[in-house]
Amino acid sequence: MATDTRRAVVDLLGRYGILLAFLLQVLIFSQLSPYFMTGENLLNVSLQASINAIIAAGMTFVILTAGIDLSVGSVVALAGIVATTVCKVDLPFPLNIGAGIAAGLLFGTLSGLGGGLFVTRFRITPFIITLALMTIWRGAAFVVTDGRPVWELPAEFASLGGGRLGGIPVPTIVMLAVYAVAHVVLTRTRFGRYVYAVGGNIEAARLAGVRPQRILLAVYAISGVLSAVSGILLASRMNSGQPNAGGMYELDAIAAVVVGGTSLQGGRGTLVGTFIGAMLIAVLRNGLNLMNVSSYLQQVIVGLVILLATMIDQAKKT
Amino acid sequence: MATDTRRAVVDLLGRYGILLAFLLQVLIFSQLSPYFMTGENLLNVSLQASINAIIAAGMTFVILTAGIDLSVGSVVALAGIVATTVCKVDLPFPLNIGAGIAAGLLFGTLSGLGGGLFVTRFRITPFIITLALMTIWRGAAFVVTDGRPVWELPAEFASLGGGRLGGIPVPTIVMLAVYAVAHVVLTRTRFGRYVYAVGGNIEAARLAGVRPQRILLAVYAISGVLSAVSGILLASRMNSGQPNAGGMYELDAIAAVVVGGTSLQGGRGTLVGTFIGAMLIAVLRNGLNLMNVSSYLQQVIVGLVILLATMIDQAKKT
Amino acid sequence: AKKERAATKVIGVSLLNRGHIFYKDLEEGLQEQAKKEGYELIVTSADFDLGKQISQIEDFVARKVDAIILCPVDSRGVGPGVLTASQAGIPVFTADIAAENAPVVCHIASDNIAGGRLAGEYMAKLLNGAGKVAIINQPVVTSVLDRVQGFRDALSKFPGITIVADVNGQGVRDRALQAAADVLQAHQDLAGVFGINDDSALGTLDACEQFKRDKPPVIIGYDATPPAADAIKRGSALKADVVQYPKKIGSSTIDMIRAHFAGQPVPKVFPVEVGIVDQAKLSAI
Amino acid sequence: MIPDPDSRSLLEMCGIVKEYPGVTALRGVSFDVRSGEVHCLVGENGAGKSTLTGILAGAVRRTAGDIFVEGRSTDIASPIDALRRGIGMIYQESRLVPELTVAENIALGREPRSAGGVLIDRAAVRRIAEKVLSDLGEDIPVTARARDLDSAQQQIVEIAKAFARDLRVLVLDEPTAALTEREKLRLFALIRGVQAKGTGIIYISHRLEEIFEIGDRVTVLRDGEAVGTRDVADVDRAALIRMMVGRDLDKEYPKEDAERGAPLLELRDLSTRDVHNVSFAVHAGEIFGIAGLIGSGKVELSRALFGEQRSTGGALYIDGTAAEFSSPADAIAKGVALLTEDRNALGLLMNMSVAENITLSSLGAHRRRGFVNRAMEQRTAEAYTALLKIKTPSSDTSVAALSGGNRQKVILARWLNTGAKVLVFNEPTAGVDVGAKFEIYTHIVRLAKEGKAVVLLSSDLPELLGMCDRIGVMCHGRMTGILEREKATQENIMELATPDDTGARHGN
Ligand SMILES: Nc1ncnc2c1ncn2[C@@H]1O[C@H](COP(=O)(O)OP(=O)(O)OP(=O)(O)O)[C@@H](O)[C@H]1O
Ligand SMILES: Nc1ncnc2c1ncn2[C@@H]1O[C@H](COP(=O)(O)OP(=O)(O)OP(=O)(O)O)[C@@H](O)[C@H]1O
Ligand SMILES: [Mg+2]
Ligand SMILES: [Mg+2]
Repeated sequence: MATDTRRAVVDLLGRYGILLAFLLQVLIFSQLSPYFMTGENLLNVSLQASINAIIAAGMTFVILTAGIDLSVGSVVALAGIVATTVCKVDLPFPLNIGAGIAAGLLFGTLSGLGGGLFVTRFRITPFIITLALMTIWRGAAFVVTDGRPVWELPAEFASLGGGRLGGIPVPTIVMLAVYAVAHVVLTRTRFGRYVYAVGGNIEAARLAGVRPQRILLAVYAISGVLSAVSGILLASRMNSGQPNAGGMYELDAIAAVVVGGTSLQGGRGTLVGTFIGAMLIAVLRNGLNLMNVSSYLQQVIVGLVILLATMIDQAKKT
Repeated sequence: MATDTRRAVVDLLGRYGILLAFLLQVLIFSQLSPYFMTGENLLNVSLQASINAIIAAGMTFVILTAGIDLSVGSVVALAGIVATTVCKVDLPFPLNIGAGIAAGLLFGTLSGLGGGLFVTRFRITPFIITLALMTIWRGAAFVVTDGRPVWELPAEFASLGGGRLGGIPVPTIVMLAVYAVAHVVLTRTRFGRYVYAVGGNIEAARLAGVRPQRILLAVYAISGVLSAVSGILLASRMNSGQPNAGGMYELDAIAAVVVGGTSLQGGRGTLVGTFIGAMLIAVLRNGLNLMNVSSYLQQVIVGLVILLATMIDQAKKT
Repeated sequence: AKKERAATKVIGVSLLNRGHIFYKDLEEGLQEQAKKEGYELIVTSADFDLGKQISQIEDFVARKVDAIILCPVDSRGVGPGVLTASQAGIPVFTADIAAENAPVVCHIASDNIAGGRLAGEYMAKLLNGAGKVAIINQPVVTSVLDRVQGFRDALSKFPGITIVADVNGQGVRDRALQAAADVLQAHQDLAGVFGINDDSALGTLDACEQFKRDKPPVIIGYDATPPAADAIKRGSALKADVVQYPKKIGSSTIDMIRAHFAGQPVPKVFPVEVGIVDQAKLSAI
Repeated sequence: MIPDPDSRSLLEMCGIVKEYPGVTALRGVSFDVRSGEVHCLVGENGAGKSTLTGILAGAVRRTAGDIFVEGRSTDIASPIDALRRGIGMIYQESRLVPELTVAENIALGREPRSAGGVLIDRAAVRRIAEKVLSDLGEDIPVTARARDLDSAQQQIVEIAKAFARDLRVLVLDEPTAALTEREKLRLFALIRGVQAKGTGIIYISHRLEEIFEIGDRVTVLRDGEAVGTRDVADVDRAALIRMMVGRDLDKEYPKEDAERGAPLLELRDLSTRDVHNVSFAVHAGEIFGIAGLIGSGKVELSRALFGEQRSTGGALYIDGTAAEFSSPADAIAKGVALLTEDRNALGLLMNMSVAENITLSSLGAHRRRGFVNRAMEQRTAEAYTALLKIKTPSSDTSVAALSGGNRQKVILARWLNTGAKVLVFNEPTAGVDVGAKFEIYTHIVRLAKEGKAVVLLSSDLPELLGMCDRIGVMCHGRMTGILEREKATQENIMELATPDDTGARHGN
């Protein structure tokens, strides 16, 4: 009986470990801070989570193939710069904004495809090619802007990231849409299945008739384009293209993916997990800010919580 | 005949690819800058390289087991703070310095063992536990120093990192000693062989009688203690314990390891490769600084060179 | 909690970063003065990340603080954040770095361009108007860009002085040390170095002392933190430091807020003096 | 080259050459398959069988040679090319995606899609998998993850994966290496089924009796060359062996009686999660066989002997003292060796050389003054490559470059070199050719004569009958009987191994 109960708890933890950790955290913060559970703050949290969550969705695809994408933060910055620069061209609204968005997304896609090409054609470890891209794009962001932000944008640009639809912040809506589509793609289409197959055993997948090259190219492109989406939303929220935006975003995104239960060895994981992982991190930062915890101590606490959440999630595997 | 020559070149590139890339780089810089090939500058480069190279030696052990250690930069900072703080206690020279060094090394070892424990006992992915440690130790470095450097150290402390023996900077000597010992350990001892075995196939290694838990604990401890060595040398060079020292050092160390031909999948790689990788990065930074290349452009170039070096090194596998 | 809130004014602070002594001191000035006034401070750090800073502002708005103090990561980009806050009826004050085109109640700062100019003029004096000079820079921070601009402006009046190197020390001592060591190799006859903050200047000093020169370059730093002041006093190659009064900036900011709460008029800009200190001045204290 | 005018050829390979750095695996092999025939391919380990068929399946790129499908020259550059032309292969080494389910693995690469044509029809995926598995008579749950299956079950899923496709040419590379008689018979039934539909089948096996059961023609490869093709009806076993190894093999099992000593391994009512109340003793000088169907608990029992399954009751005695192993290292230190059944996942270190793989479990003995002595290591490795006739360019060669059977010999060498007194061999001759099998048997007999206790687990009944002094039979995790050598026959082993009607099939 006692072992039965224990087993049930472990089972529950296993299946929903990260969800429980998340709910526990929400509970704690709602007790500790009267501001936490207000509707406005929850929208605020969803808005703050959106940037990292969108990147983490793309990162999930990459990590499922046993890869990694360290370039996301620099792509965020440069996509923002590209989008803001292009939308300043002399075109009537909404063409200018549209052109800016298209250019930003194009950059993200190309960056992803470029990285993917090096992984597939030249067999460069994803870690290294994306590390190189991270450095290169960051340098490029400073070179093209000479270190100064791009600003004096068309007024409408700010409404992308700062606006609301039916009371919900636009980035939150974009995030939900991204997750809905990505989840269906990953769980219900051939492409999604092949992502898992390539990550689980690339040689087995190849022998079964999957083209690993295409799958790998695609996941890096997805990561690139979603980073660009985040970059554009962020630039819009900042009403400027910032060359130093997105620093260390890769770590937050990877943390969300891994805390969400996706294996860095590839082949195993879900977008639902990543979503909860991203939310967990955002809630934590928000809660600590609301409670006026010193930023030094915040770092320590964030580290501990990531660790704890992963340990709870780990319960399922033992 | 032509194919024979081509084959020979490819073969050479394969075996010594990274070495060739390194020599090529040295050649280029010695042409471009008259200061590069001076004895004093070469000592300077070796001194600059030493901090990263020592960390990268430990990182090599970890990566050979298919792990990763993101905490190295924060360990550098905190080990420096611990060492500087302890050596200010009221003890006669050389006891004070000795106590400081011992305390710094002890911290590094404990940090490594702690990380290793989470990897082995709780099966936390190395990426996550060392990411958490990176955040936690960095936060702790600021909390314990209240964000201010530890200074007003005993005069002798500075000679650890700033001193010379027979004209050779002390950190350079320490680096060479670390590589000599680590190379023998890795290639000539049972422990070294087991490191490769665990990284190649942990389950097969275990069934063959290796105790993977011990090996994993040991490699993280090695990484921790070598990061602490770097941290102490760096603190000595700065004559102070800086809470913000060591930022992003993990990326430089991992780059040195991977550029040096070690696989992030584990089981394959050498310390000689890592050494050349670390030198390549140090020479690059030094050369670009000598030539007064703008820091923005430097980032772009460093990214490209890391990529190129890895591609040359990759030639052997095709 | 509600009752407590009615009694105490809560002020949200978003610092540029927390790794530098300058902001430690600024925060100390804020804290000391706030304690006197009985205000509660919520101090966060944006770590040079504008996205993060805007999130922090949003958290403050969600929490309905009574006022916000910003050290903007970017003068222009912070605009939407300031607007959000002031639309929610929360007054925004900026310290150290200004926000452009944004409804800020009052900006309290020392003038970084002027500080850079002071450093340049002092350098010219030390070098007697001739020699090679290097800058240990951190060209991703607005206030640093201003210092360097002021420094270059001042030196442009001295044709005998050339700026031969401008490298990135990332504003931290370990990276500055490495960058400076390289510059010293490239320019054996380097006469002067401007470190954009004290970590940069002290890192340069470390490099000079480890690669001993008969005639090391003179170094000028910025901020006059205790370790830098100490190095100046003991007659090292670090000769002078631009001194800001970050604590003063902090306490003045609280003063302006108190005045604003009390319904008194406050100026758009409240300047805090800067100066330059050398061995003579420091020994005099 | 011009294709053979024989119009019955479904597929024809002409002058196939494959060069690996330092090794020529194939030196101009020609080979053909006719519609509806089973063409067997035999040869010693490393003869080039897997390489030849791998080229056909697009898994390996050839160096030279031509392939004709129905008389038309065809370039097969990738597995997709091959599959598009209806050529599929069951690989010698497991090729499943560990994280995907059985059904997902079976459907991989050709997932049926529902109406819209975008989403995978998950119900159809399950249906297909269930159908082909029931044709095979297996009740592996289709929702189980591949990594949770044992290697025999994985082999079955591999087979199911191939039969779920509509193929014109099907290659089976040692499909029965881990299968027992029963599964083999079901497999043969399936083969006959597709054969009747006109599929051409290439069948590779080291179990020569199978050639005579299922084959129509047989081609012998030796050192990368085809030494001849015969109608199976025209050759006998001895002739086939002569063609393969170039000499006669007088007998198959070099069994000799050894002096029986004290019990070195004893189980008294040992129970674990998967094994229940097993008792037996193996004495010094004895070879004790263990038979059982897939899922009978055979593999789990071998794990329990190595401390890999926590005991829940009873006791294990090694050399008279009760033993509770904390880890494989501990078991090895106490004189027990375990050869695992899955050489790739659980045995070899693919990143290491032949020599390093051999000495891994006995490194302690290869040290001088605390350091690993490479010369000593080299000597050990060379001794074993000679002893077991391991075909490798050198002992520094990476094991990843070795053929399946030669990999098996490397791992065997590792355990022979530990000096263990109790040796548990799980399918020691899986994928090993007849000549080398004889060598391995000779060593097993030698071990017994040296006073060691040998436990031999095998799915190959003739091997057990030929080599063992006694045979314990497992069924549903219990040992249902122990047969003395004289009493052991294929029939009474099968009877003990097959659950009777009252025994629940799913019992555990
Ligand atoms: N172990 C591996 N690590 C990384 N990438 C691999 C690995 N194995 C295969 N790949 C990638 O998968 C590719 C092989 O896949 P495949 O040839 O089926 O793709 P394809 O779509 O047919 O490509 P092609 O354009 O050549 O026809 C390799 O070129 C490589 O990029
Ligand atoms: N990747 C590789 N690199 C180098 N040599 C290889 C490689 N794969 C196979 N070989 C060599 O090619 C030869 C033929 O190997 P192959 O696997 O075709 O043999 P096989 O007849 O299937 O043997 P087995 O019966 O043991 O499976 C062997 O000498 C083997 O060592
Ligand atoms: Mg084979
Ligand atoms: Mg292809």
